[in-house]
Amino acid sequence: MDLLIQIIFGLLSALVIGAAMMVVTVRNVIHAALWLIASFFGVAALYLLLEAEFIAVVQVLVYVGAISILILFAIMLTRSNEGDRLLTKYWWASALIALGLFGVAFLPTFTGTTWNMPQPTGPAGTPEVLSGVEELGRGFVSEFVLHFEIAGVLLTVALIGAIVIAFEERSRRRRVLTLAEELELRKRRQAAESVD
Amino acid sequence: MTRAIPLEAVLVVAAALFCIGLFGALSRRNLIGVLMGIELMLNSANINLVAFWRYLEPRFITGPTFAIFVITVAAAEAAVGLAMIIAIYRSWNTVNADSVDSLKG
Amino acid sequence: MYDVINHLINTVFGLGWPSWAISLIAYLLVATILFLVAPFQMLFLTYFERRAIAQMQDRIGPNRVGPQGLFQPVADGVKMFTKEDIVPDAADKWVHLIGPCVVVAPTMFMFAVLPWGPGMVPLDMNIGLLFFFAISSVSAVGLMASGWASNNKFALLGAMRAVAQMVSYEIPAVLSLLAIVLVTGSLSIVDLIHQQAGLFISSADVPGIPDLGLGWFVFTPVGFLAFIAFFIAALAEGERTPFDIPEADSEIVAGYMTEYSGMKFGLFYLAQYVLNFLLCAITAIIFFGGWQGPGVGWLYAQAITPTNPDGNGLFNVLAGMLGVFYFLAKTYFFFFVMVWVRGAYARLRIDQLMDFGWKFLIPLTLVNVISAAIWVGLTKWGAAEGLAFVEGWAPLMRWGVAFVITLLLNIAAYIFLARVYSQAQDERARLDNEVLERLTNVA
Amino acid sequence: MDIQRGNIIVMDRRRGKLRAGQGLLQGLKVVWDHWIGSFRKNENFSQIHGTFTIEYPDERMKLPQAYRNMPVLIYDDETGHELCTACYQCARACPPEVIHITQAKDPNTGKMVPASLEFIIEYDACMSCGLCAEACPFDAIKMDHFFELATDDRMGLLQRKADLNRPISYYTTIAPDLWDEVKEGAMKKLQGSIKRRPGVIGIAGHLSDKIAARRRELEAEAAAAPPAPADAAPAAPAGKLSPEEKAAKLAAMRAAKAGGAAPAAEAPAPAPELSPADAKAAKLAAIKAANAAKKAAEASAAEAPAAPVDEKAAKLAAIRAANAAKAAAAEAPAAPVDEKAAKLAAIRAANAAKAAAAEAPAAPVDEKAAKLAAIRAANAAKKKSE
Repeated sequence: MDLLIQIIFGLLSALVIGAAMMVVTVRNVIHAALWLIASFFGVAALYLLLEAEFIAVVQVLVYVGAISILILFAIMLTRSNEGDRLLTKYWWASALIALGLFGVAFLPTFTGTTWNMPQPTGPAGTPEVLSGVEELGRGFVSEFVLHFEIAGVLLTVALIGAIVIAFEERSRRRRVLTLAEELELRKRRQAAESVD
Repeated sequence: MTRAIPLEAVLVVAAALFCIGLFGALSRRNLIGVLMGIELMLNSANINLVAFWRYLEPRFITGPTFAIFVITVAAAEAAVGLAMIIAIYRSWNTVNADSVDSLKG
Repeated sequence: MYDVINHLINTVFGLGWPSWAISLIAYLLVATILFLVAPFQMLFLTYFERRAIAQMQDRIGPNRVGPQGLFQPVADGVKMFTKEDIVPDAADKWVHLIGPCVVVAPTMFMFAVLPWGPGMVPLDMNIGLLFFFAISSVSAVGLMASGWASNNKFALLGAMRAVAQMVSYEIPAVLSLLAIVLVTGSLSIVDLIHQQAGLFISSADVPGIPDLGLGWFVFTPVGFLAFIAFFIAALAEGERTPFDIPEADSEIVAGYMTEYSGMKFGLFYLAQYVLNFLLCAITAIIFFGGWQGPGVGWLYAQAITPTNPDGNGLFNVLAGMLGVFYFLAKTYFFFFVMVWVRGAYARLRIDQLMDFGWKFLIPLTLVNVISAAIWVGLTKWGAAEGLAFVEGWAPLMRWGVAFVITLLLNIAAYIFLARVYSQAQDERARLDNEVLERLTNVA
Repeated sequence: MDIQRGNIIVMDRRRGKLRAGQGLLQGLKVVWDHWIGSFRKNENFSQIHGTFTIEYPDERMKLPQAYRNMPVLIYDDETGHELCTACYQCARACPPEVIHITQAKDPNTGKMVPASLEFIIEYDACMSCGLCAEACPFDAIKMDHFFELATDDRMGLLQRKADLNRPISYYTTIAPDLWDEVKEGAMKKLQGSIKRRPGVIGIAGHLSDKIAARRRELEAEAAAAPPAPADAAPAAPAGKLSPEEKAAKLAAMRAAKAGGAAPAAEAPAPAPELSPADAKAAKLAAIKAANAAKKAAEASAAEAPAAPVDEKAAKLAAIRAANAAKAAAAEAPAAPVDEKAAKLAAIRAANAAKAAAAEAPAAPVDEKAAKLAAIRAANAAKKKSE
């Protein structure tokens, strides 16, 4: 059974890492967005493997269902010319930084630091008590009620902010006038010019 | 699950994802590419949260709670970020990170 | 399913496979059954729709291919298979191929949590309902990808409209279900159905009620309003008639499906009808008690006799069959309502559609969540949760008070919102004229 | 043909305060009633409810009489003569000019005969406008109701006279009212054109050889039969029947015919050896038989449009017998007043026939002229008697 789980974990991490690499390297932005969605799915599957069902489903709902569509919409609204080079001038510098960071993170984990794993208390067979959705809900309205409210406020602020930034004024946008209105407009302008 | 896969493996995957996200955010020319990089970094943070919760403290729900908070923040950030990108596009007519360099307008 | 196969392999053949292998086989078997059931449902539904809509328009509908036209969907399917699959050369091939797959795959996933009968649920997740709606939002990505990949302005616009519609109508759908989840207290679909036993009053509220399997949520004011909001949102989600902007022939050729032909077009068609079936099924399950019905509970009770607590086979099978019959009857009735609506209503403009969704449906469902909270407070809470005055009442009394209060609240909300919404329409028209006048300074 | 209007469902749009919701339910109710009402057949299309689909190949719609699809030529059932006299009016009137006619010629004299030798309509170009039918002075070309014209080759749509001919009985079935309006004029003109058509020219293609054979048979019998006893007139030249002989022979035929009530299909068995003594009774029977035959001819035309050919020849012979009998009756002494007028006309006709016979002694032609004269006389008599 462990072998099966390891194989699945290997596949999933390969999917996640591979998709992430493609997101960064592929030229066409739309393809990058689709690879991003693939990596989100991989992460959601990883959560399922870590038996955090609720987080996995929320991940699918929020990331794949909403954020990726938002990104696709944004890409389509800002069709820039494809010609620009994929990476900025100093891309190798950022590559160095990233590798360095990975090394820093990678080394201590493998020098054998011991984590205070809780020894399985009950007899071998008993499933550990996992805090599922119910505890989560209860936690939101008891210990974390402040954080919950702040998150709510944050979301509304973000909502309103996004609309204000991206929304043009109504009146400035030139309405498509019907023919009658056009004629009317032209007549008025001539009247105005002839007067002054 | 905890027996089969050591915690370190999951952390390594999360770290790798984070670094790739960082590289993407720093080096991609298209603004939306930068945003995608940021999303990847947030995702890797989430993996860490859930991994630590699953391996170390499965009984307390602090891990998943914060994971959900991170998801909400990421959603809000993506919304505002894209709104800004569209606003920039509408005024400068480009999404090229390099050319958006003046603070005027 | 797991124990059936386990019994088959370990005891009958005595192979002694590990449990994970058996559960793997069990899930594979169930998955294949579902993958067969979905297309057959689609075939039947297309035939059912064409005959029903024809009958409503005083004509007969397909009756030439096979007895009474029963093989017409098969003929359509064969046509879909044999049609040449054209990919526009300027489109990027891969995304063009992935588009339909990403649209169809989630609809198949959604079958995983759908209970067909008592005990017949492929995967009883304790967050079944949330999983159902999370997966359904994924198909929007597929729409967007296929709209973009066909490299055709109309397809792109159609895709944007379709995705905007699906995303914006997911909110009222999820909110209306939130009200029901509040009342039942659990996200799992199977628990949802178990709570709908009883006679017009769910036995969860008043334990003494004789269990005729009619304690549906739709008989409570909260449930009824949620049902109306959910069904309208389902119509929008499944792109049915008042909201079928994406494939409206008059406006944007065939929406995101313009550049598709042959099997890929068939996939879109399959996804649409399977999604419609699932939405009707979910409506039937949540508001009309899925496989609950007079007789199912009774048959189950017969099965569980003191001698064998888990019930002998025959009664279980009978209860199961009756349950599946009820479930399918309700689902097909709702699909008939969808066809009926298609026969009755005209198509909404994209801005009217968005207006209706955001300005009428979402406020309505939010109010419904409040009334659901009141319902839970009155029927389930006691002194511990701070509602001391409710403590002494009998369950029926509490149910009655809750019923009246929520009914008044819902009706008031509906009337207020309907008036505000209709005023908004006139207001909007007046605003347009005013802007126009200012522009042409005619006034 | 009036179309009754069904009851229109009046939707009262209450402009009540709460508009949202009621309108939607009202819409659903309307469709529900309609759906329920649609489960029975909708006979006349002015009703609102009921399924009106007509599953075409099995059920067919009744086409209105004035429905026109492709022009066809008409020929008279009784005489087999086509009404068309090749006057080219239709060819001139046809917008796409798809009608091509060649006029028939009298083989002996080379003169033009009022009949068409070949009549071609290109059905693939014809637009069924009906201008030819309107233009035709002889009502020879009429618009048909036949629309299943699919063929696998183009030439299939080039219709020659053989494909175009339809009997009058067929046309009266598809458009009875239209034919009644034009019948008298058409038949009168037909008689006129028949007179000016020698031999078998102008007879519908498939009938011409039969009628010619029939005529030859008749002459052969008349020649082979022993000269009629006692008051038989001196032996007429070969093939030329004296009126008495003719009368006797034909009377015999009528008697045999009168024996068979309906227009029996078997050929009339000529019994020339009937004794002259009861010639008078035979003559009366002949008149009654002739009328019966004519009425039967019209009736049978209605029922069985394409009557078998020999039965048609029998009718021809019956008519000729009637005319001859009338001529013979002219000599009989006692007759009612209109009878006397008919006899006078018959006598004049007989003299004209004899005069015509005297001028042109040439063999078969004058005998035909005599017959024509006899027919003309009979018509004149009939007109007077009505």
